[in-house]
Amino acid sequence: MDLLLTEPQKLFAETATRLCLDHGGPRRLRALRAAAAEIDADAWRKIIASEWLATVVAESRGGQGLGALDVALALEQAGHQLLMVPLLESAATAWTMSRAEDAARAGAGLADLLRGSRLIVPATAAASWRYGGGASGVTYDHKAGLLKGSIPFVAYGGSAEAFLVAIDAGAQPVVTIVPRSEASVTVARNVDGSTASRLTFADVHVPAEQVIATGAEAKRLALQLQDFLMLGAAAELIGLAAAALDVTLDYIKLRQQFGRPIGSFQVLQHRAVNAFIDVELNRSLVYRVLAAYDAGEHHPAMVSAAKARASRSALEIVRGALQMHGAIGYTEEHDIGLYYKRAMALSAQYGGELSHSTRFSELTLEAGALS
Amino acid sequence: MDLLLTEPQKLFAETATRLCLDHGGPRRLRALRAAAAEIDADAWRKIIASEWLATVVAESRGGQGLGALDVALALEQAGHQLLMVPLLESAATAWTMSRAEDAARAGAGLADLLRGSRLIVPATAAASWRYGGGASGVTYDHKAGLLKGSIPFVAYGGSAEAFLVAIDAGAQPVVTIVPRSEASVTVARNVDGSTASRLTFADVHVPAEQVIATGAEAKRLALQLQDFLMLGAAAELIGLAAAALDVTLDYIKLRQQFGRPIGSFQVLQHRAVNAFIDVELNRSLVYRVLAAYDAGEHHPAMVSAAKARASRSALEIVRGALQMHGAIGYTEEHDIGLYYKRAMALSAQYGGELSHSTRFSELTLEAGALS
Amino acid sequence: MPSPTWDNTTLFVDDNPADRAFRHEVREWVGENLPAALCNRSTRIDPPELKPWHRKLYERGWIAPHWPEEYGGMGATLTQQIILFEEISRVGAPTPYPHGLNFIGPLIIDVGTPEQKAKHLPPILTGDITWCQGYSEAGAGSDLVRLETRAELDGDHFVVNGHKMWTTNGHFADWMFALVRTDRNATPRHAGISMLLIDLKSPGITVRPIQTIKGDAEFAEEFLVDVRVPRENLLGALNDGWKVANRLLGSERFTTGHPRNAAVLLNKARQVAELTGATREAGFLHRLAALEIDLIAFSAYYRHAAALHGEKRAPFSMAPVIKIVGGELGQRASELLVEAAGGYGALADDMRVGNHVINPAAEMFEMRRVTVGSGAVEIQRNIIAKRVLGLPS
Amino acid sequence: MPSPTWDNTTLFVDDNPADRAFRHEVREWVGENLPAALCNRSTRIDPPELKPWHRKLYERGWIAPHWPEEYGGMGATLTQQIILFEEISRVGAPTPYPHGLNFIGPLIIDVGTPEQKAKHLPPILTGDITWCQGYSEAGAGSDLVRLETRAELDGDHFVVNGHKMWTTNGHFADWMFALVRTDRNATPRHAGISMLLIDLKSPGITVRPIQTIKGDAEFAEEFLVDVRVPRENLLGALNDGWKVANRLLGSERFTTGHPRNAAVLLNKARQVAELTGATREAGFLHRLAALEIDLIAFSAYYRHAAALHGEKRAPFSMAPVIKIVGGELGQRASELLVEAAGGYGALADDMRVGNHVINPAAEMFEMRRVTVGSGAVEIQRNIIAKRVLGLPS
Repeated sequence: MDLLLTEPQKLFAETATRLCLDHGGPRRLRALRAAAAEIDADAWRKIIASEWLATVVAESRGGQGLGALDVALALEQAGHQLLMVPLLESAATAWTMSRAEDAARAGAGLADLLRGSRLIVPATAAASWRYGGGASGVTYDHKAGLLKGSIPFVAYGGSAEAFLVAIDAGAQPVVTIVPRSEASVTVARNVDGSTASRLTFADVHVPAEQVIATGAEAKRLALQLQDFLMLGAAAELIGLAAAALDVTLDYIKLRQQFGRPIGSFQVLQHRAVNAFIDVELNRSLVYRVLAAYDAGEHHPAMVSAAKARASRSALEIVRGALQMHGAIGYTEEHDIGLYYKRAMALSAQYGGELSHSTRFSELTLEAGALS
Repeated sequence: MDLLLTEPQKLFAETATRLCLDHGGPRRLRALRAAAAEIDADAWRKIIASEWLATVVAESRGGQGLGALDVALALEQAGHQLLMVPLLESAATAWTMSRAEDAARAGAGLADLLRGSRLIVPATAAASWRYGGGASGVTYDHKAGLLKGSIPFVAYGGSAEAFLVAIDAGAQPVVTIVPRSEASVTVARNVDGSTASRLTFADVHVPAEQVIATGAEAKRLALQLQDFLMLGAAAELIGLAAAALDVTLDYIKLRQQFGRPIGSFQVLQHRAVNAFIDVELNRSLVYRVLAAYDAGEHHPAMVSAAKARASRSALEIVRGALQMHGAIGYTEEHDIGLYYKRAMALSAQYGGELSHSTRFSELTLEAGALS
Repeated sequence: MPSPTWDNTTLFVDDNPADRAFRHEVREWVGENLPAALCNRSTRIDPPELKPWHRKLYERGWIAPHWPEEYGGMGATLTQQIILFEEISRVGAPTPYPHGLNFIGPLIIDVGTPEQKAKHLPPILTGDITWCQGYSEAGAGSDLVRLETRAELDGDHFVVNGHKMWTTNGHFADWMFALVRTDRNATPRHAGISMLLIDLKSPGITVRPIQTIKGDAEFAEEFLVDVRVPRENLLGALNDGWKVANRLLGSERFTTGHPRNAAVLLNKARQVAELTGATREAGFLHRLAALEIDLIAFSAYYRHAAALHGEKRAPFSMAPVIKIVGGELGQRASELLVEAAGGYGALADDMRVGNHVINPAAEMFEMRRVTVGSGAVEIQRNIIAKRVLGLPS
Repeated sequence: MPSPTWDNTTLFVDDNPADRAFRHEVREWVGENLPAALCNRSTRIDPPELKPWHRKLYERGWIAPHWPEEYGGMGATLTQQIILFEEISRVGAPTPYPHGLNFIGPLIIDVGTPEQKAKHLPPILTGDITWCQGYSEAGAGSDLVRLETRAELDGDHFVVNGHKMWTTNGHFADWMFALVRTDRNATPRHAGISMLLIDLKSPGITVRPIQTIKGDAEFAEEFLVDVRVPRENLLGALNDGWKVANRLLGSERFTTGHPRNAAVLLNKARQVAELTGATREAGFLHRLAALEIDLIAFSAYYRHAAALHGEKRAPFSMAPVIKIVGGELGQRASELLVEAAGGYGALADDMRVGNHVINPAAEMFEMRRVTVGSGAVEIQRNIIAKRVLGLPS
């Protein structure tokens, strides 16, 4: 459905669509997987050159002063084309750094990030967000400047040159840059070829000049950073789900069984309609929440609603797609499996359906006035 | 599916089927509702005369020494024919009284119950079973012989001449007869014409000779009584669901839309198949649990599984039935509404789906050895 | 960082400053003028009881926000129409029935003759005349091709014979707009249908209420035997009734499919659950969260669709999607309400929760109606499958 | 009153005393003889690795419980067959592949010539010969009417040309039993089909493994070009292949559709959830309870069906119901396992939980296979709709 975008947004969305189409797609993903590459370097260079990261940086800090919604337009397309680039993670880092009160602290790192010379990805509890288990097990000792503990499921940890460690829980919140060399990084591979890394900090000393924020500011930034990551992954999932639905619709219109295209069977038709409705609703939801996020008016429960629903629908759609494809869908050769596996990774990343529906309950029940 | 019954059981099931067919059915239910009658007196007289209650009474106490499974064969048929009789409640009372260790205490009351001269229905926490809210708010002071508090949602409370009050919770469990005159009874009407009564006991003195059991025995009997009620309601729901499915199948085979019977549309076919499978599974489940109950080997979690699933399926089936019937199903005149309303009452009675699925979790998690 | 208050009835409201002022004005006026007896009823209110409230809205000038000003409407934007609906329903007040104001009124404005406009529009606004819609028949619910009621020209009158069913408020109505067959040989079959305006006091008409499963009479059936309808009561051209009926722009979907219906039910479920202890059950909490999340998604879609509709850019799929999701969400919410109520959920009568009186079973039956009859959700899904997704027959 | 221990893998077991003794005997023997390396693997084990285990079962006399004793089987009751399956799978050991033992073996026993029996049955028992089933083709999965592989008689040989696909273990197999078209003009179309036993070492056969989504090769495709198959390798009568294939009694459903598959997955989900914290989520608890309750219902149905089958009184609906419920339950359980695992659920490699190593994603992909291909659940539902419920086409 038409998103009622501004003219510059429309233009950006078109550019993003073209770039992702040119650089992404199932064939490209297979090549990356064969090479065990975590990042599509060509696509990423192109994105850096197109200055997409600058969209989320405030104008006062050299950016375009747009918002999370704008970069989500590109994330949706990246999801649609199965693109393997650290766009969400880099944008979230850039957003956070450019919003630190003390501009000087973030300055150099931010500039490096924007020009693609240093990949900095977030390391937060959101990476493995789970109700009750949300605390990532990292603590920061402000006086000593020491970081201790470990953070699992960090994305693009194989290529990152530094991490934006953001701790919102506990008595001493912090947002700080930690160079890769200071952390012990264990990289595991996901089913879709992406990676999940565990960072371990053994009493890592954080020099004051690397600290972006502390105290209440750090807590606020860390929470906003996590909301950004959840929303961005939701946007990517929407593109992915829409693409899987398209592939499936094409297939069931052609594939014959019992002398008819299988897409003429009412049960499959209604399943496809439900998928279509879900994609429509989730698109409206994610972009409405993004608009509220950019306006500084979002309720965090909305973020969990968006991620819970985007995760659930994407998985349902790829499951349905696999089933409708029959045996052919079960082969490595067929592309639908790529969508399936990407959906598994993205739906778990930054919290899955059940975790977010519990978080949603907690946030609305604690805040909720019963009318 | 063939239940692999013994010859006497088959014979009894056939008798029950015939009696319920002769005395029940939608038309009869409408007549009862018009007369605001809670019990079908004709059918009930016939059932008493046929000595169905004696099935569950031990041979040593003058019964037939059969079990809950046997009476469930009749309950299933009662559900099928929408019969309004206190069969489950009377059988549960008879079962409990005949299993008291002290035969003398239950003797006279039991004989009256069996010959139909005095209707005694159970008043237990199971009547409004709800997780956490299970305690019915009644307490028994053993030394003073005083009963205090109230029990909601007692079935057939409008006609009962006495109540079998069974308290399993708290420090002083008790199972005792309380004459109607001793309790304050408020009768409310359910959507299906059945009733739900709230009993209130204002320091009711219970003479020792009315007490059936106390202490550990009372606790055991009270829990078994509640399991009996839950399983019996599940059996009734299975008959009800099967009948609603039959009515719907007949309808969709005939009703035309767009030039075809609506039963030829695949979406409706699959919905009917799912209903059929649910009825099949639930029948196996309920009778297997009943067999275990009669053998004294059942796990209480199984009872909750049976009631949760019977409640859920019955509601799903009547909802589907209403929808498949279209506008005609929404009229008072059409019988499907009777099944719908009966399903609402029976599925809530002795605990609904969500309450029992929580009880199931609690019971299996506390008992469960992870393999 | 404390979270802001969560209110599931105002999700994604995006009034501009003028809208906000209008919302405030409506809220104040409703508070002062709404009869308390009409508030928060769990069962349907029949048209006669609604008349004084209709009249008040008329006198305030808010009865027909979507009609052009020249016909006595407000010429309001869709957002203003939605605001009116929201502020009226916010306090649990009923909105006027749509058959005159939303269905036949706009059709008469659109294709009616000057005489038809002059005669019929004013009493729709005042509420003096109640209309009902005569489309469905015993054999033709979703499937109007099978329409059997026929009208034959005899001089300057049509002679109508047939049997209409499931007409909401038929037994309270003064007039009925009906689809009738005027050419029995036309192909395709719907090309032989015309739209007639029929005075229900005409000789030859027998109206009988139909009792519903809820225990009230919401529908009626009408037997028409040699009913003479003046030729000037033909709306639009002869044999053009199918097209006339399909001219409705669908803005009425925005009130009947409003997410608030489900939101209010979910709030009731939550209150009842506190009372019964269902809030301690994992199943209840999970279903509540799932429904609240579906509600927030639907609310986002709804606002988005309204904004697009306001700019005349709404896609074809919008109307069926709102019908499906709004209808099913309300049903599921009402089913959760019944489940949360436990034994109270099966009671025929009201229950008291805090300051509110509610009747879970009645609410549930009310919601069942949404997906019954013409335009049932299965058919809406068939429409999307074919017309939006391009799936083969 | 403390509850007895809850064990979801032994629900409603109803062994008689002799069965109990047999179960005990099997359990003890399996404990002593099973190679540890075969236990609890989350991915498929290819036939070559399975051979020594097959051989052990053969030597113990338990490889073919359902075959008559005269052919080297046990002539066992269905309960004993189920006990063998349960005790082998209880410790996470693999059961032998069914294509020789359960599919073609019983068919040869049933309709084979003495020569066919003498030649083919012994090496199925010993495990020396691996069989695969050649039914599916690119265009004919669920829909065998569209079978295109053809066999033409040329003297005392059939000449076979065609392309078989989705043959499990095709690239490990020595022989294939295949449905081929021997009369292209027969009506109905399945009347022109025959069953051939084909030596895969015959000239003209090219076998290629098919990589699956799981990353292993479970299936193969076979190209057959002018393959000469001796006439004595025809199983049953010419053009009678459809009937031959349908002679299987369906007792193999009782092992492939066993509720234990889902029970084991649910126990894994519970263990993983303890690790990740999912046990504190209402949604997880609710779904786990719902699945456990469905499992207990299915277990009851399963035991009931087995008892009926043992008495030859099983209804027609039994096989499709077990296929549908067993398949979907396993899938849903594996999806809950993945969800409970959170980030671990997306990992390509194994994870360690307590003493166990599991791989949620691999388990999930394994379960997806159940409802894929011929006999998919939609088709089973169509069969019940038509043949059991009598719904119209």
